[in-house]
Parts: sequence; C-alpha cells; structure tokens
Amino acid sequence: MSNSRFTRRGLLKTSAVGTAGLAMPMFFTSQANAFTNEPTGSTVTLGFNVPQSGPYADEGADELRAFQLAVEHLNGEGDGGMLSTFSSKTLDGTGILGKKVQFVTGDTQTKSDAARASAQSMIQKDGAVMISGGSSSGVAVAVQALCQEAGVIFMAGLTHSNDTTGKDKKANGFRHFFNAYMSAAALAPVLAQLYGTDRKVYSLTADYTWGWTQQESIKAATEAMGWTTINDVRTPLAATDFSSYIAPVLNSGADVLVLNHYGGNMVNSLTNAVQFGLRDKQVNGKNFEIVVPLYSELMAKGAGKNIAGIVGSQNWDWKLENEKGARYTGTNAFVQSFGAKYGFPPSQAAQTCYAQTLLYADAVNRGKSFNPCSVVEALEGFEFDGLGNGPTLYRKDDHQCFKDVVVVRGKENPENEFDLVEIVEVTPADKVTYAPDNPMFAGGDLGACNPGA
Amino acid sequence: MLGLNRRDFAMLLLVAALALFAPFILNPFPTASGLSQFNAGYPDLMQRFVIFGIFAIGFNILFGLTGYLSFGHAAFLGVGSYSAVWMFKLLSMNVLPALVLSVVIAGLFALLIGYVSLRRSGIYFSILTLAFAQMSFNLAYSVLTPITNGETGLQLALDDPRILDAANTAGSVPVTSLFGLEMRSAVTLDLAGWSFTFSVGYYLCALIMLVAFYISVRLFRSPFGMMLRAIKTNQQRVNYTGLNSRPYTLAAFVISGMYAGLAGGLLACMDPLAGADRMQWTASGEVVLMTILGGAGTLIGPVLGAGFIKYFENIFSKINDSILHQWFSFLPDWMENLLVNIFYPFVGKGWHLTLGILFMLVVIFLPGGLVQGGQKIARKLGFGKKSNSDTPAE
Amino acid sequence: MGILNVQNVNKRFGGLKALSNVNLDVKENTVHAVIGPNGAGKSTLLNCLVGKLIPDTGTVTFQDKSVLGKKPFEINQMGISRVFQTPEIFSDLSVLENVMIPCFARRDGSFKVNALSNMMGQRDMVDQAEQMLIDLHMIDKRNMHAASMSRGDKRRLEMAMCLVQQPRLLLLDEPTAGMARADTNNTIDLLKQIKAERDITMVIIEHDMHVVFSLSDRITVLAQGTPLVEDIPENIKGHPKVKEAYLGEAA
Amino acid sequence: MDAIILQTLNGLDKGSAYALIALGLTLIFGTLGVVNFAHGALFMLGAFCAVTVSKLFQLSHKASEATGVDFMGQPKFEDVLYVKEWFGNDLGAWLIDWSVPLSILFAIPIMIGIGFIMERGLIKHFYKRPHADQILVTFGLAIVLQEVVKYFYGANPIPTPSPMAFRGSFDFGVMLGFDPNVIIYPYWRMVYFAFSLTLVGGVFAFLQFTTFGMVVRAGMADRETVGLLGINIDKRFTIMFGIAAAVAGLAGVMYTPINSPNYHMGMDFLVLSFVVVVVGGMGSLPGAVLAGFMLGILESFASLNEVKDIIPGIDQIIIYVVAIIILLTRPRGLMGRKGVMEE
Repeated sequence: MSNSRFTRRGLLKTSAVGTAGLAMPMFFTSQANAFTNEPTGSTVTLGFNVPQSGPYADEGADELRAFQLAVEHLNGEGDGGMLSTFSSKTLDGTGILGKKVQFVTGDTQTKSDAARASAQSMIQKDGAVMISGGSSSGVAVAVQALCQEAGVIFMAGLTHSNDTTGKDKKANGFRHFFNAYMSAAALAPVLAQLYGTDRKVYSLTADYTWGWTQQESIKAATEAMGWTTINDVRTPLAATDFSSYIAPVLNSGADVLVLNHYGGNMVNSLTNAVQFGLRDKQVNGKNFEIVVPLYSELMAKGAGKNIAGIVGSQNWDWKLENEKGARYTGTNAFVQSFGAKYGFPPSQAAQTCYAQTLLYADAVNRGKSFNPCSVVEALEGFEFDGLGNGPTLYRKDDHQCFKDVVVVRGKENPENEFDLVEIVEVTPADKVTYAPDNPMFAGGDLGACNPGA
Repeated sequence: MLGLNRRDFAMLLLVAALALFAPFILNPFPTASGLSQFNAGYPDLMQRFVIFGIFAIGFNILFGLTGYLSFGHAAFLGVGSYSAVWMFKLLSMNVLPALVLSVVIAGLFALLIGYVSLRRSGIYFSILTLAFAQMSFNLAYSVLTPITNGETGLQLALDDPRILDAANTAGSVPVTSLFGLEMRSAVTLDLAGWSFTFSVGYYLCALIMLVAFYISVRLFRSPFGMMLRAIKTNQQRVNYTGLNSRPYTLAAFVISGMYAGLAGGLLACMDPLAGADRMQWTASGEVVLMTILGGAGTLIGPVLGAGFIKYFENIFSKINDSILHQWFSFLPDWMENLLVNIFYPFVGKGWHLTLGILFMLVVIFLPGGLVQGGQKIARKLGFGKKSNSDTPAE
Repeated sequence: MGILNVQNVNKRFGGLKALSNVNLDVKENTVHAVIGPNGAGKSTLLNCLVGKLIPDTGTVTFQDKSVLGKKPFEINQMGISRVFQTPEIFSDLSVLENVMIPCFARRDGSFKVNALSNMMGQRDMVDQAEQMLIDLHMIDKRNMHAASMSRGDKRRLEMAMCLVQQPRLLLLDEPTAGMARADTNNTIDLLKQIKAERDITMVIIEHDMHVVFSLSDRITVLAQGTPLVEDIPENIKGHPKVKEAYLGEAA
Repeated sequence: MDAIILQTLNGLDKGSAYALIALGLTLIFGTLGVVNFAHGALFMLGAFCAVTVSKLFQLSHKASEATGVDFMGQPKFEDVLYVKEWFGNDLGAWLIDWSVPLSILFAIPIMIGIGFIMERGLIKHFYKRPHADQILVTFGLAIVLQEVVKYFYGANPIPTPSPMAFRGSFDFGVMLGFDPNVIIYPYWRMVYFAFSLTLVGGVFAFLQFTTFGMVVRAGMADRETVGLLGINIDKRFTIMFGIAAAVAGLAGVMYTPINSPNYHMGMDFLVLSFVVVVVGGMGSLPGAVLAGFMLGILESFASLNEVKDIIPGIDQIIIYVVAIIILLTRPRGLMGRKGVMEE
C-alpha cells in the first residue's frame, strides 16, 4: 500500500457526496476533524429523513417539498420565501457559510429502527451534518438520540410528544413544533369559551407514549378550568375499527369526547364517532362535542366532512397572516413560494420543516461554524420572528420553541380541499409557556453538546 | 479442515473472504461519481447485512431443516435487543455480557413458545408462533412500556446505574465497546477516488457471523441436522425409527431462537436502541422472505437473501428525483424528464414496489431462490460443477 | 410364552367392532403370517402392536413387557420395527443417509443433540450402514437420492432401514402389495435371505397367498375381527373354515 | 346488560368484515390449496373501486368565468361536475350521494376480472409449488398492488361517506325498553351486517344447490378423483378464484364508509384474516364464518374498560390469546378437516 494514504476522510474529499467515518481513528493519528462530517469542500450536505412509505407517507412527501424549497432558497434560487421576512439577516442566498447546500433523503417508514438506519446512512455514507424531518415522536426521539451520539444536529420535524423536549431531550436536538402540553394549554380557554366550564369528558387515547402525554396534558388543562374527566380508555395502536370504544360513550354521561389519536387512528376514530351520530345528540342538556387536540390538514382531508365543527390545535396554518395580521409575517411569503412551486398551500409539517432548515442555516452563519456545539450555542435562547409563527424563542433549557398556538375548527362548508379548517383563536405564547421543570417534562437531561470528535 | 469437508470449507473461506473485504466489495464506485449512490460499504449497512445474515441463518436452521415455518421469529430478535440494552443500562457498556444475556433470554423465550407451538404442525404451527409474536409486540408497545419504553424504544440514559463501569462524567451517553475497543471507532482509507471505511463494530459482527455460519454448517452436516431433515421429509418414519421428533424440533426451534437473540443483541450493540417494531409480524415476515428469497435449506442462501433485502431498503429508498435528474442531466431535457418519470416510481418512496416485483420475479423464475440463480449463471459460464452454493441433500 | 403375546384384545370404532377377543402368540425366530379377507382387522391389529392404536381391553406384551400406552418411537426402541404397505423412507435424503438414521437411533436413543459432530466422520455408523447396504445388494446405490428409486428398491431400502436396527421383531404390512410378479419374487427371496441369515422374528400381514405360503412357519386366519384358526401352512391350505371366510377369494 | 348488547352488536359488525375476508381466503385455500397473501390486497382493491367510482362522479371542468380569488391571489374558477351537467342537478347529486352502493355494480366485474387474471396469470403456476413459495409470490403481489394504489391515490385515507339516508344511528335501546341513547347503532353498520349475511348466504347457497358448487365441493374434498371423472376442474377453480376475489372486493366496497380506505388497509386485515381462517379450521367455510363472528364479538368485549381493568392490555391481544387456546384444545381449529395444511 505504498501509494495509499490512511487519513481521516473528508480532508481529501472534493465532493460532498461521499462517505465519512463515524468517529475518531483508532490506529492512525492524522489531523482529526473538529467534528463529525466537517464540510471541507464547496458544499454542505443536509439529511432529510421523512416517512416515504407507510401511513404517514403523504405527510412525509409534504415535508420533503418544504425541505427542497428551503434548500433552493438557501442557495439563492426561487423567490427566497421567508428569507426576506426572517428577523435574522445572515441568510443571503449564498448557501450556508458560502457553501452550496446539497441534501440527501431517506425513508423512516415511521419505525424507530428504519429511521435510525436511514439517518446512519446519511451520516456515515453521505456526510450529512444535520438531520431533519420525521412525522412521529417515537422516530424523533430515536433519531435525536442517534444524532447526539454521532455528533450531528437534529432539527425535529413533526413531533408532538412532551418527551421529545422532556425526558428524552438531547443537547444536539431542537424542536420547532409545539407539544402536547402547549396544545392543551392553548385549547383549554377556547374550549371553556365555546362549550362552557361545566363539561364531562370521555377520552380515547392511543395506547403509546405520545397518546399518554397528550391525555395527561389535556386532562390537567381542562380540569383546571372546571371540566371533569369521567373516563379514559386506551385504544390499541393497531385498531382500525373504534366502534366498540365509541359505542359506550353516550351512555357514560359524558358530553365531550376527546380523541387523543393521530393519523389513521384519528381519521378512523373520528369517522366512527360521527357515524354513531354523537354530534347530533344532546347530553346533560348540552350539545355533545368532539375535540381532537392535535390536528393536521392531511387528517382533516382523510376525515372528510366528519371534521366539520371539530375543534383542535395546530402549530401553524397557511391563512394565519391573512386572518390574524402582520404578527405572523412570513406566512404569506412561504405560502406564495410553496404554492407557486407545487400548486397547493403547505401543511403545518411543511412549515415546521422549512423553518427548521432556515433556523439551522442561520445558526451556522451566526456561529460561523458547522460545529454542532457552535450551532447549539447559536440556537440556545435565540429569539426570532418572521418565520410565520410570530415572535418565537428557542429556549435554552430544553431546546423547545415557544410561540403562539393556533386553535382551529373544521369548516362546515369547505370551499376546496385545502381549505378544511378555520382559525378560531390564536393563543399567545405566554399562555402556553411552562417552567422547564414542569413535572410533565421532568426526568430528562440535555447533557452536553457532542461534536463527535 | 475444522471438521468440514472440502467443499464446505471452501465455502466458509469464501464467506470469510467476502466478510473481510466487504468494505471494498460493497464500495465499487468512486465517491465522487454519480453511481456512488449504489455504494453500500458504510459501517451501519454492512453491520445490518451480517446481523440480518445471522438472523436468517438461524431461521434457516428451523425452516430449512425441519420445514416448520415460524411466523414469529422477530419476537426473539426483539427480546434479544431488549436484554442487551438492559445489560448496557444496568451492568456495563461491554458488549460481551449483553450478547450472552440476549442469547440466553431469547433461548428461554424460544423454549417456552416452542414447547407450546410445536404441539401443532403446518399452518397451525405458523399461526401459533405468529400469535405469540404479535402478543409480544402489542404488549411491548403499550402495557409493558416500563420494560420496553414502548413506542420510542428502550434507550440509554445518562443516569443509568451501569454498576461495573466508572461513573459517567462526560455528560454524554457512553458508547458500546468490547473491553475498551469502541464499537463505533473506524478508520478510513482514501485510495484514488475511492474511500473505504473499516469499523470495529462491523468486524466484530462479521466475526460473530462467521462463527454462526460455521456452526450452522457443522449442524447441517451433523447427525442432528440429518435427523431434522428426516423429520421434514417423513415424520411417520422418524417415529417408527425410534426417534422422538418433538425434542428434535424443539431443539432446532430453540437454537434458531438463540440465533435470532444473538442478532437482536448485536443490533443493540451496534446501535443501543431496542424498538418494539423489531417484533412486529412484518419483521418476522421479513426473515421468512430473506430465507426463501436466498434459498431455503441452503447454507449461504439466507445470507444472500438478507443482504438483498437490506440493500434495497437502505439504498433504493434514498434515491430521490433530484439524484435521478443528476444522473440523466447529460441528456436533452425532454429525455431527462421522461427517464426520470419512468424510473421515479421505482426508487425513493417507491422502493417497496421494486422489492415486490423482484420477490415475484425471483420466486417465479428461480424456485430455489438466489442460490439457484447463482448456480444457473455458474453453469452458463461453463463451470460444470455447482460452484459456491449448496443443495440440501447430496 | 412367545416373544410377542396378544391376549383378549378388543377394539371398537364407534359402533364397529374391529377386533374381538384376539389372541396371538408368536414364537421367537419364526415367521408368523396373519391373513384374512378385507376388513378382517389385520391392519387394526398391527396398529395395536406398534402403538398407533390402543386396544380397548386386553394386553399386548413383547418380551414379557407391555407395549400398551407406549408411543411408536418407544416401542421401536424396545426392538420392534415396522415395514409399511407403501415404503416409508426419507425421500429427500440419500440412500446411505436413510440407513444411517436408524443406526444413530439405535446407538443414541430417541433423542440426542449431537449438533457439532460430523455425521460422515463417525466411521462406525457409516460402516454399519454400508455393511447393511452390501448385505441387501444396494451398495452401488448408496449416494442415490432416495426419491428417484424404483418401488422395489424403495421396499428394499425400507427393509434395510429396519434391519440395521437389529430388531427382535419385524412387522411387515403387506410388503408386496401393488408389486409386479418379478418384484414380489425378489421380495420373497429377500425375506428368505433375511430369515436364513438372522435371528429375527417376523409377523407378516399379507393378502398374497403365494408370499404367505413360501415364507411363514405359522399362519393365523382373521375374519371379522376374530381369529378363525391358527396352524402351520400345510394345514391351513384347504381348511374348510378358511375357504368359507374367503368365499373363494383364496388362490 | 346494555353494554353486553351493545358490544354484541359491535362484535357482529366487526365479525362480518372478518368473516367475509376469511370466507374468500378459505375458499381459495380449500379449492386451490393456495395460501394467498394477496387476499388482503383484494379487499383493498375493492375499497378503491368505491373510491374510483366516487372520483369518477366528481370529475369536473373549470367554469368559464372566475368567481373570487384562490389562496395565491389568482382568479378562481369554480369546478363544474360532469355528472351534474349530464344528468341534471338532482340526479347528479343523487349519484354522488349513492356512489358507494353504486360501486358494487362496478366492483363485481372488475374484481372477478382481477381474480381471473391473477389465477390464470400467476397463481395457477404455483399449485404444485411449496406453500412457502406461494406465500412469497402472493406477498410480492400484495406489495405491488398496494404500491400501485399508493402511487395513484396517495397514502392518506380517502373519505368515502355513505349515502345521506344511512348516516346517523338508530336507537335500539328504546325498542328494547332502555332509555334513549343507551344502545344506538349506526344505520350503515346495520346495512353492512345485512349485506355480509346476504353475501355469505349467497356463497353457501351457490356451493350447496348448484351443480357447479357440487363439483367444486367434490374438488375441495378430493381433487384427483374429480379430475379423473373427466370434469374440467381447473376451469371451475378459476371461476372460484374470481368469486373469492369478488367477495373480498365487495367486503371492501361496503367497508369504505365505516373507515376511510387507505392503501395499506389490506395488510392490516391480512394477519387477522389468517388467524380467523386458521381458528375456524383450514378449508372450512362455516368454520371461517363462525370464527369471524366469534373473534369479532370477543374483541368487542375485550375493549370494555371493566374487562381491561381485570386484565390490562387484553384488548391488544385477545384475538391471539383466543387463537392460541383454540388451536391447543382443538388441533384443527373449530371445524377443520384432517390433513389439510398440516405437512
């Protein structure tokens, strides 16, 4: 091997499309990189890990569209989207730190295992310095832990469980999306206003961690305003027909049904509930109501007419700026460039992924380094505006974004298939903010940032 | 040599060579070229190749030899992973105790399930194993969350006791190691345009796979293996020959469960997270597909099948439309778009489609699996004898 | 008392009385034939001997030990081997392997995990099996795939598999059923050879009188589940009760 | 008491879906001896027949004059439905409303056609092959079918509501003397139950009372003998496959208003329907139906909180627990025949 050179790879690399070893060389001490996958050429690679098969494939596809758009804007293509409205002005269309942004994609299959395998390949094979995306909390927590170990940044996509920035929080992981606690805190006052303070709740909860944290949050928030929870039934994740869980609801004396379900579970349980005619009934002299704490456009689409009049919460909605004013600036800019490229308005998953990509790029520019520790430092406690959610804080203690939460309701007469929800209320950020040591988020430890080398 | 006949020994050498040089063989394209997308020589995927190879080798001991089709083998994989992670959490980050425990626990679990399920044969046996595995999965996902951490999967935390290891001061979760040799440490060789990564974890997996493969060869050629094949062919005659078939099948079931546990434990050693998804019926189905696809009852078939499926899952799913555009960018625009449109449904999010089509093609045209395909090619190329593959009886 | 003793065995299937008060005593190193028309209960009797069926009443003893309630593999371990009507062999295995399996069963008992020893490396077992193949003139076929053999050869192989265990008692269930004349004669010669060369007791259930009279030392005639007569072949020929039972079926 | 009645109703309804899928599966199994892992995909294709019909009815063109602006601020053109243009507003609206029941007419020929193509083109080459090969090839086919559907229809569930006339629920409790709202049951689920009883009855009658059915039943019992009689059993088996596909397809069509169909719904039902068939006994048609209803009812009871308090998580595993108990006490399921699929 006379003319071969053992070296920490990447130093010789001219293209970013390459592989990179995970950790320090054991046997050969060469100039070690400062951190995992340090981009040395003229490009930098980001990894977008979204569900492309399985039930959340459509949501994944929307996230991927947003990522592609964000990369275009970062590289100075297209109309620039939220770059012009973003309060931080370091992004000028010249890539990140002057390096052209490239990206690789993978399929999480909405399984922790597959998601980690896919993220590993992005880190080890493609040399990605940041992983983003995902559509479930299990996957987000699993990939976040992997990124922490590997020494890259994880910018979570759609993940709503308290645990992501609670007991499973990691220094290298950041969440822009809101969480179950915030959903509950935002919903409670609106629910009191709409349905009164004397209500009895029957809830169905998907029997896994996310469902539990959401149920816990909703229960605490609604009971604080005077509602009572008379029953909570756990439903199997694999359930497709919820009739046997819904049939006993009416007879229980409850007058509100809370569905702590997401995705296909939520579409089916809601469809079943409406089938049973629950919404046409009167109980305790009040109209029976159904609440779906976490809402998404795709679920609303899947549930069709059944979603009409159902209240829930969202991280963001594409009509925000038009309806609630300039506080939510950036929304229209994003909707314009997304709509021009794809022909329909973006979902909240798309917005969060787009915003996360920009936030990462900006943090690198501000910290002037791709080093994860520099990114962490730049993002911690970062206050920004103009990304569509109004003024937002990336809290240092748990790497969670605090911003306004949108309370929405299914439209009775949607004008088209993208206009399924109406904004009822926007609950301001301070109403949904909690202390970092809130018991629902306790037990975790960010640890130290890990640059991987 | 090593108690093997010449052909088997040659095959073992071949497998050893393939495993040793995998970082080269799997990275045939220069990193800068467009085809580097097809390179599979990075540690995580190579580890998966050999780990699922172990899983499939073990499954083949049951299915290939006795003909009992278990549809719940993923349960043992999952149990192995959970045991290993618990070992990391409680005892030490050393992989050795973790692997031992995962094999033992999986073996006990297999003994229990096998004892009950083997009272029936044929599809009734398959459904019994499926039922046990699905029960394990459903419970692991929900009620057993204190043990399994449910949806997220069991993972390491900073405040785990780890009684044998020194107190953790680094502020980050420690990494798995073998007496201090870290599983994730790797060294990279850059050679002209190529880049090859050699990782400790992969070579440990490969070594264990070789041992597992060697044991399976010995087992195939042993009186025990012959008894199992006899049971597959004619259970009636076995009984009238003075052999008690139930303990034989149970032993095979437990051995193959232990292989699955070993694979599960290794998965956790390479990446210390154990998710419930590993126990789902689709995961059990996957190992069935690997084995049949490669060639059930052959020695090397299951390993090939495992590699085949994992390659598709990890490589094809990552080809997106911008990569396709890159490949065809030298063509005129309309042709580029046409080709991208033709190929796009089969890669990226369409990788399942390609896999499904290949399943069908292989099973229609190569009833003996990929091994038979290899034999056909070898014969076409003029090698008179069957080359590196093996048939069940000789 | 003989090596195999059947006393007062009764067996009912629902309303049908398959065996009633069957008594049978087989002397050591003799060939004992059980004949009878279709439905006489011959196969039921045989199944009671090997543990596939358990009689409702009565006793079956082999070498003064009861076989009742024992599983087929346990009865085989006591020294009883069985040849089936259609040869039951391991068709996916080679001829040599077919013969080696009973060798291992005899040496290691009903169950042993010897997963790491090389089968072909155990010279004594291979020698035993090969010697048996030589004895039965099929050593040239040792590496053949068992499924691809002729029916006569399969019968011969099955016989080899039984004999290699050196059983005290060999049960033959219509060993020449469905065979051409030539194959039948071959089988008769084979059985004669076995009888001449080995200390072995045989119970043959047979339809073909030619086979029965060329081989057996004693014959029991079964009709409607009851033994009619038991005698040496010469006396059975032309016995009025036998003729009556067969209604001219006998050759 | 009311809870018991309610869960029995639920169970019957769930059971009818299980029974219909299992019926087709065991029919293919009993006649052709083929383990068809693509049977769930047939159920899914049936459901997408309904989706296709409702999409066809909703085909539209843009109006010539703009009304208002869309989300991008561009002029917006209303969609004009072809059905309303062609058949008038009332009939058009009625067609859209009744698209699910009307899809049955569309689904029958399509599903029989798919069944024929599957059997002639693929399955028949696998009669003599080991069951493992059959599983692999039909599993491959199932993946291909569902990926094709995903390509055209996406992964998200697609709402396909029942006709207006069947929305809402019926108050059984009042009929039985309970208070109002105690036992209510959706109209469409009652329709589904009646529909599946009719379909099951139809298949049984067909097999019992027609010459064709007699030959098929004989063929299920002893294929070779029937073949020796000079009867072309293969052709009949092809038709049987078409019928089984149609039964699965119709089960899918009528299921769409209960749960919005998505491309992987077949896989969700696949494992369950195999458990049902095996619990009923391989190759037994009455067994499949019986097991379907039994498991449906038990599953419903297990979801009661009163039951779950005693055994936590029982609703997650009840089906499998029952399957294990039955298979251990009855070696060939509830009504299985000896020797089928035991090798």
